[in-house]
Amino acid sequence: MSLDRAAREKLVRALAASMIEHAEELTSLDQAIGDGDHGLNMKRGFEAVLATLPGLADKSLPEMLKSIGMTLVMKVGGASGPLVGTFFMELGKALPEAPARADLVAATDQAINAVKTRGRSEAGQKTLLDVLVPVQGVLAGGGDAGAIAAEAAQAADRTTPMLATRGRASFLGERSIGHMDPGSRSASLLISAAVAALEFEAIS
Amino acid sequence: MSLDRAAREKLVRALAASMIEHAEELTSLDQAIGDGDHGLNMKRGFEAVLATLPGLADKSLPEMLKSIGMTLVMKVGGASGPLVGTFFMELGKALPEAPARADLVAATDQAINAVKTRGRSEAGQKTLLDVLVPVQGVLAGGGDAGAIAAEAAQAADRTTPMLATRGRASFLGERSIGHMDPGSRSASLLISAAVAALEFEAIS
Amino acid sequence: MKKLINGADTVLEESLDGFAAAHADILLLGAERKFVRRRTLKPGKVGLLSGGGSGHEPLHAGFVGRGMLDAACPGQVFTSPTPDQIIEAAEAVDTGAGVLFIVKNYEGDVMNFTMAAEMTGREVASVVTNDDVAVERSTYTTGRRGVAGTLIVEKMVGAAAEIGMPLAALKALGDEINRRTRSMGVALLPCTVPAAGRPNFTLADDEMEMGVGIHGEPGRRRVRLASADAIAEELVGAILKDLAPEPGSEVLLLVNGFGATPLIELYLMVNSAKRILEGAGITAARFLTGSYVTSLDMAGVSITVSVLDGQAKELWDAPVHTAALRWGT
Amino acid sequence: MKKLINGADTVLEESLDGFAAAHADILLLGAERKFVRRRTLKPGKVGLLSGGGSGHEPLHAGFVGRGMLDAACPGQVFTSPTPDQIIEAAEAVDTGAGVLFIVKNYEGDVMNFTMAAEMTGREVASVVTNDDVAVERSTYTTGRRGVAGTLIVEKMVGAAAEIGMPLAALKALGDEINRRTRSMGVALLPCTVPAAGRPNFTLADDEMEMGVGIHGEPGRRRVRLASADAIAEELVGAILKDLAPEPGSEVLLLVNGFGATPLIELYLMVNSAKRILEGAGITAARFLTGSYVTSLDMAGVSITVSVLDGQAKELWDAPVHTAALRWGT
Ligand SMILES: Nc1ncnc2c1ncn2[C@@H]1O[C@H](COP(=O)(O)OP(=O)(O)O)[C@@H](O)[C@H]1O
Ligand SMILES: Nc1ncnc2c1ncn2[C@@H]1O[C@H](COP(=O)(O)OP(=O)(O)O)[C@@H](O)[C@H]1O
Ligand SMILES: [Mg+2]
Ligand SMILES: [Mg+2]
Ligand SMILES: [Mg+2]
Ligand SMILES: [Mg+2]
Repeated sequence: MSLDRAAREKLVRALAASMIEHAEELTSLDQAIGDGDHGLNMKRGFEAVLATLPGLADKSLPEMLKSIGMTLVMKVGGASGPLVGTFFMELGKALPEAPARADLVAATDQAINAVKTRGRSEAGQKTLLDVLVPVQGVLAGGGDAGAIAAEAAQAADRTTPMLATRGRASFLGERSIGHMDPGSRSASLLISAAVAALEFEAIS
Repeated sequence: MSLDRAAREKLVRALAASMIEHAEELTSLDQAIGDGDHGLNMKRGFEAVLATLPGLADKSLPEMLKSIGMTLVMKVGGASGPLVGTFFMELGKALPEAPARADLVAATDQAINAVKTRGRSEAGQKTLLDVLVPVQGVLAGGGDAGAIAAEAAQAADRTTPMLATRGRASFLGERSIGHMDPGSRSASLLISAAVAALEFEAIS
Repeated sequence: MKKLINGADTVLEESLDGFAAAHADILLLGAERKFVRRRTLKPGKVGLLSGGGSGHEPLHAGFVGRGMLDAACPGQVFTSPTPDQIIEAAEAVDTGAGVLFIVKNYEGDVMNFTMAAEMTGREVASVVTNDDVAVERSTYTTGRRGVAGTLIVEKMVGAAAEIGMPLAALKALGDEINRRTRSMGVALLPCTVPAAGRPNFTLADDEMEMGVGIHGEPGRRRVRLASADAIAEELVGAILKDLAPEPGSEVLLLVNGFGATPLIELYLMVNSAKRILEGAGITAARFLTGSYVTSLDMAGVSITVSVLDGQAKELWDAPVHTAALRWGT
Repeated sequence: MKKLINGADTVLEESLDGFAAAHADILLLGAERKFVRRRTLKPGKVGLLSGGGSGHEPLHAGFVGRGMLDAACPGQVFTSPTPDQIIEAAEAVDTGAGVLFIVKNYEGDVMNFTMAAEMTGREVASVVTNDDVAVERSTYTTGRRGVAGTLIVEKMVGAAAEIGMPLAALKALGDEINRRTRSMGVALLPCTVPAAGRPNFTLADDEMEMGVGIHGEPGRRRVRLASADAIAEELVGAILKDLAPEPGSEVLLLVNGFGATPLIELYLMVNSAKRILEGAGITAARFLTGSYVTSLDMAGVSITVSVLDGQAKELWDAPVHTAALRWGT
């Protein structure tokens, strides 16, 4: 897959739009089992990313991803800033300029590991890893765009009955059960936006 | 009029009962154009007066009235404590032990003047003087128990359209119009309770 | 009514007991909780005594201590203290130089302090504060209320008393500071007197009471909720109109919370008020920000502006060591 | 939402500007408002740096000053600050003896401070506070939250830094104070994040959130509103169960309001908590009462108990001169 400048800009705009449009929803999810800022955080971060356009899209894909990651780290704060930021930064570090599918599989694996290290967390704890990990599995298993987006949505849904043991929702104990994890929802939205923008089918 | 011990105790209990029973109503009136404590103040004061029974009723009428006044001054606080307390104290000072009606007229006049001095106020300012003054007029004019009680109630009602220029309600300016003055209502209640308890007709 | 209490009847005594325990190094509670007294008196100093209804904490008991008040008499909630409280407090703090009463202008307070002054044998003078410009047409009425500006009078007069100013001069000073000080407030949410159990007034979600006092009494008028800037414009505007400070004046800016308004909003109001003052050529040279003269759980803010001269600045900066205000040595 | 603001987007910056103007004698605001810094640094002293989401005022910026913090990084409301803020603040206060971060245990805070520590070239150590006993079964999870006890760590470590204690010893001291400190809170009314515009949770007129944190997050459980004594029993009980202080211990009792709870109620809680401690053979030898670690306009209270030894007492009593805490010289 090789993204030209227009495709890179389209990708950035799609990611940002998904967070800005869903900010209210993400905040509502975070009000139920967190502190009610997740939508605001992601929106602020991606607005800051948008503000680095057009220069951002002039960069190569890896450099662009690293830059997005660094902007998120420096603008989001909270738990999601370092985690989502790290994901993008590590993805940028691991991807070649024109990645094949195998490169994408390896790079997402590496980025997820970096998130785990940063968050001292694993899948199964009702965090965004509960979306990232299974979606990466589908990617590694050769799933197409539809399968990836579907898995992202379903994985986010599957966090609803989970007991949180990491993140702010863990403070609630049993009361965290029955609510979707906000970070999983935003991860799922970002993934869907990405595969749609990338016209993933075409490039895999 | 000469009140025996039983009559004196009956009078005290009637006054206290009228304040305790109407505390809620007086507080509501004070919430509208004051600070919402008039019922509590009068109730606290007359509960303290009750607590000085039975000794209180052993005293002569003048001494008993002075004692009630002093208790009110020391227990009520606010504007009503000094004013209602002064009224009772001065009444006690001015009345002989077995007052004739003329004594009562003169003593209430003196007590009202003391209230005016203490409050630096006059009738017409939407305060308890707007009950005390006209009721004293009816008393001076030879009115019977029914006329006194009726005038007390009507005088309190007449404070409703008045503009307050003294007391806490004066801070409201025009907004004080349309609400009955709480101190006028309590004065009217005390007067009605007193004439009923004294079986005023019989003693005038 | 949602309050941390055990019952409406015991709020005041329990709270006073907790207060006295927490600040035992500074003050002590008089018999029957009639007053709060500075632990160590300064012989030969004029005794400074204030008081008023409770529900305005930390006013006044929180200002008892070195450099400020010698005693404070807490009345029932929103009800002035009674003469016996004031008489006993005066007795407790009079070391021979007389006693100055600092009284907020409410008829209840004025009458009870006056009766106490009449009844005690001591040399007494009184300063009556009346800084609230929200009260209009005050000439032929009770006049203006004493509100948050009272704190400034207590602080500055307290500093002067501490360095030995005699009674008559203290009274003159207090009157002068009061004359230079104006306040106005706005309520966003009403307060609830514990014993009443329900709010004194109700406000819709988009309403506020402009020109409110500190007793949950209604204000000048009920208006639409406005921005912090618009509120500051109205409050500072009314204050400046009345105070008419010379352009170029230095002032103390007190942004006071009513009890339920958090510091983040109060400091935001400081920012707005300061800018408006600057626009009028006035410099805020001193600041005090916090919930100092409150109205139970009322939400809202008052702004106080006090014109400073060299002496006032010195008196403000002078050391103070009380439960609620502390600086200097 | 009833707030004194001009718009949700500018609350933080306007409030910080007002804060910096009001306390210009003590502190200054860094470029782009990334941090608040003590005006006069003490060369050779370890730099003490804290920070966290805003909405907890006066924590942390209100504790910047002599004897406490050198800098504080204010994040967005309820959102930890970002690494660049922390890096620049560390740079601004490092006079060569290294920098100690005091971080409340939330993953956001911990990760952002960790990234900053990784990215800055400086000698850095961190104390992570986690005093909230409301969080149960914390072993295999994120653990406990850092709440009002953080103030105590900041005060005592600040005093030790002021007299020259080196970085490693300060970290050990901070960890030790944290270990001796426990808190728990209850909310009577929720708070509203300005940008969210609606409360994080709703409570019926007869309900309260027991075991609430300081971010408007739900607590342990929702229960019927209870008396101050019953609330104090539950809070102090949970604290003592976990802290298990030796009978006869002396403690510091911090009764902390969440932002909308007036002082009259807080002192009443002091009275209740003190009595319960006494019943358990524990003496409250020091008190702090006020709204110091808040949650915007949330109503409620937290109780913190910190076991004192001679050193801790000295460090607590040592002079401090900040916007929100001041005593000594
Ligand atoms: N340790 C962790 N590992 C992985 N994800 C985490 C961790 N902690 C939090 N998260 C994710 O971050 C989300 C919350 O983000 P956000 O609300 O922006 O930050 P904060 O919790 O600091 O307010 C959670 O919903 C969860 O998915
Ligand atoms: N100067 C005054 N002269 C006469 N009556 C007054 C004066 N000021 C107040 N009052 C009366 O006192 C009443 C209020 O009493 P209360 O509520 O107990 O005291 P406060 O106003 O101090 O809260 C008013 O309704 C009015 O009738
Ligand atoms: Mg959050
Ligand atoms: Mg009243
Ligand atoms: Mg009153
Ligand atoms: Mg957050």
